[in-house]
Amino acid sequence: MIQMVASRPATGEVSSCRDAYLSAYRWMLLGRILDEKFASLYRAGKIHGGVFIGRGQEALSVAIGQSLRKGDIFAPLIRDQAGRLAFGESVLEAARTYLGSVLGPMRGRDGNVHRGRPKEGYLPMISHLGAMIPVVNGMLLARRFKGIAGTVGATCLGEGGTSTGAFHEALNQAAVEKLPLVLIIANNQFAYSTPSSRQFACRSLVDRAAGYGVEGHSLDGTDLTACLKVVGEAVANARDGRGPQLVVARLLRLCGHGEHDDAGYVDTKLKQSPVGRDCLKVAGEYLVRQNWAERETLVAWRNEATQKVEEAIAKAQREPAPDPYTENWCALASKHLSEVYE
Amino acid sequence: MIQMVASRPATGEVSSCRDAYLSAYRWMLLGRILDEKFASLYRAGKIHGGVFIGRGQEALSVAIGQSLRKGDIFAPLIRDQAGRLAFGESVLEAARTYLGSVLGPMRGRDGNVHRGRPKEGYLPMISHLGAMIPVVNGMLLARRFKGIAGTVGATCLGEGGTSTGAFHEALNQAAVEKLPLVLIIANNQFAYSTPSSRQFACRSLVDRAAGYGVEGHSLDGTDLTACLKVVGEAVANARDGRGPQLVVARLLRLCGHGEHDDAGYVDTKLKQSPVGRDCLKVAGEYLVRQNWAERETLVAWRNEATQKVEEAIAKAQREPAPDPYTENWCALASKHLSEVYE
Amino acid sequence: MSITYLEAIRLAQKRALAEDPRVFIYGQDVGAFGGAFKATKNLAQEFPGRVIDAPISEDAMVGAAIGAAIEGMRPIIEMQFADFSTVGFNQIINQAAALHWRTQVPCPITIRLPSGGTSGGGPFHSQSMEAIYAHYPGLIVMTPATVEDAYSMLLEAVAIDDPVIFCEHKYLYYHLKADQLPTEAMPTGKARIARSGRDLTIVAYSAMVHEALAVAEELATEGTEVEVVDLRSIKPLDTDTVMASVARTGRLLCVGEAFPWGGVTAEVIARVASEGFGLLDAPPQRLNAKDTPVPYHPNLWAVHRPTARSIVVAARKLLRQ
Amino acid sequence: MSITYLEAIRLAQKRALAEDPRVFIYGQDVGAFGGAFKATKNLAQEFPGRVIDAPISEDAMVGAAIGAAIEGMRPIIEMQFADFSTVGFNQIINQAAALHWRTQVPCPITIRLPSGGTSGGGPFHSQSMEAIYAHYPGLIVMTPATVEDAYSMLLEAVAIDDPVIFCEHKYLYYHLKADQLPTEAMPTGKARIARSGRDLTIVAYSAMVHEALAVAEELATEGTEVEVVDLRSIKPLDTDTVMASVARTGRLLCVGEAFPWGGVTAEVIARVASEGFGLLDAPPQRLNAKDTPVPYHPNLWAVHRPTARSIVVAARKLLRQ
Ligand SMILES: Cc1ncc(C[n+]2csc(CCOP(=O)(O)OP(=O)(O)O)c2C)c(N)n1
Ligand SMILES: Cc1ncc(C[n+]2csc(CCOP(=O)(O)OP(=O)(O)O)c2C)c(N)n1
Ligand SMILES: [Mg+2]
Ligand SMILES: [Mg+2]
Repeated sequence: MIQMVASRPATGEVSSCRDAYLSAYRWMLLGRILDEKFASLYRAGKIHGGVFIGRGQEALSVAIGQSLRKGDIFAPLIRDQAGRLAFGESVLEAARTYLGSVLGPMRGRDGNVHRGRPKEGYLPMISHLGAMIPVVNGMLLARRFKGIAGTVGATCLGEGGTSTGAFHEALNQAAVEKLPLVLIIANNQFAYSTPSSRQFACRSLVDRAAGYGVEGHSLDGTDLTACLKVVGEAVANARDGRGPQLVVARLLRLCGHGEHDDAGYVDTKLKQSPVGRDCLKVAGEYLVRQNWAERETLVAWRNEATQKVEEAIAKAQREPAPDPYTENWCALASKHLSEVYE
Repeated sequence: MIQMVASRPATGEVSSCRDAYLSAYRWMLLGRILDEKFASLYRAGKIHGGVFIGRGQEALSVAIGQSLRKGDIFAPLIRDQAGRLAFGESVLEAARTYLGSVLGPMRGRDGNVHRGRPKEGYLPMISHLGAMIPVVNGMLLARRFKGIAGTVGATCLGEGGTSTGAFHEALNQAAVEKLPLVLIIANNQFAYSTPSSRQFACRSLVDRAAGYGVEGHSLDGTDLTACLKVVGEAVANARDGRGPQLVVARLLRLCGHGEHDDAGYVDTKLKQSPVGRDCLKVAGEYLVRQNWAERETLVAWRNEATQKVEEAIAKAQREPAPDPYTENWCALASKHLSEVYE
Repeated sequence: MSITYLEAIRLAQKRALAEDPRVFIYGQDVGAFGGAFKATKNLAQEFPGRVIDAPISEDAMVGAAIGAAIEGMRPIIEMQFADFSTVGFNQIINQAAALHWRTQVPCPITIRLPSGGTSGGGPFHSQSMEAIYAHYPGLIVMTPATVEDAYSMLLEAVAIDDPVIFCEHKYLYYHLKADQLPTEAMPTGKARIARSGRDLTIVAYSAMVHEALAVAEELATEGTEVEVVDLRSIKPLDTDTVMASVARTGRLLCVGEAFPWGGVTAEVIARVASEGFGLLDAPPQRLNAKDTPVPYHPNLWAVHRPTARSIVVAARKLLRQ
Repeated sequence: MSITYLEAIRLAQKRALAEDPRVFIYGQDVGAFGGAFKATKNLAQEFPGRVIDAPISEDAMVGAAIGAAIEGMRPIIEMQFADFSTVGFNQIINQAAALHWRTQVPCPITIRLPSGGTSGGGPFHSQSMEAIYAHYPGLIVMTPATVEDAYSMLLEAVAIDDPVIFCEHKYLYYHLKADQLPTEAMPTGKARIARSGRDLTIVAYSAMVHEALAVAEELATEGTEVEVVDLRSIKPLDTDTVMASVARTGRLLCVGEAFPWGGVTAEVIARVASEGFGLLDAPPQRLNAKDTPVPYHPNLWAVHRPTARSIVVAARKLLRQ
């Protein structure tokens, strides 16, 4: 993956910037279209449980996935479809989990955004906000024990999640251990219906960095260029041994909390303000303005992505659901220690 | 109680300063002697469970107790004997709890530092660090509901306790609700045996204030003048509606974690550095230097305090221990809902 | 008029707010939004300043409720899901539950736990935590199974001077309807005979009461009369009513939706076995969820928890013994 | 040579560190200081970098252990007291316990809980939390009662591919001594007949085993032979050994130090009542701590928890039935 480390300008910088941007845009687009598909399946009653999408947060999310390398660790959250794809998740894997295919990584035992492959550094979130951060810390600690250097762990949280004790304990833990943790906060102005003013009282969450003794970064999350640059820098810093990096992005959730929520509580003024810009549109326009892509190309990419999504969904839908009678109903890895209840 | 608000100089300032200082010194002295008595009873095997004392932290602790008024809330921690006394706890009450007298406020059900009278705004700590802070918040919230203005809630924590999720959630909660909370951190360099370097990575814990959007204060906890001034200001700010105040004091625990611990892990250099000064000695010398008291007076006060302590201990020792057979063994306030197990 | 279980919870809170100025509600999104399940819909508007959005800080939420209770308030805490109460666990079991015993100051807080499984809920939005809380001294644990109980027990929870864990079942929120609100209620701690019978006692609570009733219905067509006991509260647990029922039927099947190790069903059977051994004509049996996290997929979920289908099998087996 | 229960725990950790490079220890004050109880004394010096002081962050401690386990390590977490594990509760039951079931990736972490009451310990340094953890799918819960088991079961805990809650009893730390370390051990999940008898089975675990043995001793002088079953682990719980014992004696008394609602004693009785009803000549009985927080004062504490004195009363009563 291409990294954009501002402090290390290279001769090929412009083209590498362009390449990174183009690649990021296409992941964003794919993420958006996949999310939209899940939302429409939800409305059609074809999804079990809720659907949570990342509309408006794709630029930030993709910047994370794209700044990470193979061997790095990624613990995404509910709005990270784009970042998951950029990190290496296939559309089919996402589709399988949302549609409850037994061939998905969670085999129907867990679903929707709760998916991952821990052994590949891709963690499946539990619901409790903040709870993934110390797990990433532990993986990074393990690598230190094993003498593996140069890998980074990135994880995401909403501004609401910063109010959890878990967030605090884990960020402090990473700081004390000087772990290569990149913690990305998407301040999308709301936690479900709760506005940021009821969530914290500091000017910006980036003001927390000093209190942990970690580097802080803040950025406009609607601007892909800024996302790639700042997240890329944070990842590079962590990789360079500069300890945990706290990245705080300003943006707006351009959807409901979940697809069941019409987000009627979001003020129109806020939607029309700069924070309410759609990062995908902004990025597309930038591409055209920079002459990095034609409008028609964008349309072609969209069609391509749509087709990819439709194929994966169709495939996952044909796949078998889990069968409770062949399910082993055993929570333990040590099967012989499992108890049988009749 | 006298408050020392630097920003509001008064004509009687010097004498009020002196009065405050003298009063504070005597509480410190009483706290120190009481603590020493508990320690010696512990060594003699006369105490059930552990003994935790505040040696070296009396100046900070007393400043809290003395800055509070009747009607305020105080949730002290293990090293706050001096502050408890200044807030209004009697020596007898402390003695009764440590000696397991059934006449103490906890009646033998809980003991040592776990004592208080919640209805009088004096909270009995549970052991879990950080857990008292949101309780103070809730009391302050209740007062807002009831239209009671002008009261303040103060609570204490060690630097180790700042690593708990409870600390974070509660300080953030207070900030969001703009509660008149004064949170005093005694950074005494160690949490049990763990040095601060393994506890946090920021330069000073006061750097956390900005991250919560609260006012921060830092001070030399070995200097009673600074303690009275800074804690007094923080309390006054909170009372004035300026929201939560975070106070961070530098000092050294001049004892073991508990009386079972010889604190062999504390570096001699640290003990000899300014942070290792004994606040009681410093204050006594200041008193003499200022001509606010004669050396003989200090000795007389000490003797007076010793006598007071001995009397209370003797009395508490003569009092009955709890009787398990008259104990009602009912955890509920609603006795009729209590279950009987045979 | 038709009132759902969820609406009953909303109306009970509304009445509590209206009648008692000491009551307030604190929880994530409970304010203008009306809560994730709309259990506080319109209440913030009707009672300005008394229905308060909390940050995502369950520990601090419960801690603040305790403090407010010390000062004489009667807070209701809404957990967004029961599962998130793990984060407030310490305050609940160590601060709230122990307060009265330690200090003689009561701690009248109500913690609402939207509990139990729903289709597609998955491991972290489906848990039944009643047994965890019942284990700790100092807590009352309510598990209403009907619209009427949801209403009257929540009012009672707010009135009680102790911390009450109010386990409301999400599966019942919309499914269950009643024609009107109750005007009187059974006292806390009394179980209810949900259906009389003389052949077999099924003890259940919360959503499982309805599965048990369906089983009774089915077995009635075969001439077997099942008595269904709805525990209503699991702490205190009404051993007398259970024993009286077992005295009539001689057979006990206890059903719970929680995990199988320990829990309500073990407690009920232990009580009956030790205090009413002679009443039993056959070994007492129990049925719980499987010993795995609650699965996401409906196919798995339907088999993970007890349902009329699996209960009837257990009942038939027990009737043959 | 005389080895205490505490020293056995230290030596097991020492051996685990020596034999398996994947093992490390993480907890408050476990490093140079050697832990609040000295269970890790000298280990930081002997295994540099592998015995690490943690900040006062139980949630993050457990979370980090889980992450390290995912990467193939075998962390041992020391809670300073079992009571503080409430703060790590969410990570334990929702992250560690569910990991393997959700992802098929094992989570081999060991969480040491210095458990149970000691004189003067009070409500927050005395708790027995085994039942809370045993309720959750995906955890193994060990409760060693002897020096030998403290040693061999801790080694086993580290070797097991699942999260193990290791409830070591503080009261046994210094009281209990053995001449040497065991060279072989019973497998996890097997209960032990701590003393044979034919008149009454007392099922116990952890510190209560020794109270039960004292009772057996006392009753033996009167010609009554008590069989004492030491459960060793409460999840898995060795129902077979318990049932076989009850088959011999016909009488069951189950003793635990935890709170009375639910818990190990209820689970044991529920199992025996439902699977071994016909073996019982008298109603199975149980004895637990009282239903209040654990009291500080020794006078209260001595009555709050079961002791040989109260167990013998219950045993006599049961023998008369
Ligand atoms: C500890 C915890 N409490 C409550 C919840 C329920 N919950 C799920 S998402 C959410 C809002 C999250 O807001 P934020 O962190 O800002 O992320 P966003 O949804 O805006 O991306 C809440 C309260 C939870 N998941 N975890
Ligand atoms: C949540 C929690 N974890 C662990 C402990 C055990 N413990 C008691 S005091 C202490 C050290 C406290 O250090 P600090 O907060 O700096 O206060 P100090 O003792 O230095 O005054 C620890 C770890 C506890 N009380 N609470
Ligand atoms: Mg948000
Ligand atoms: Mg300290």
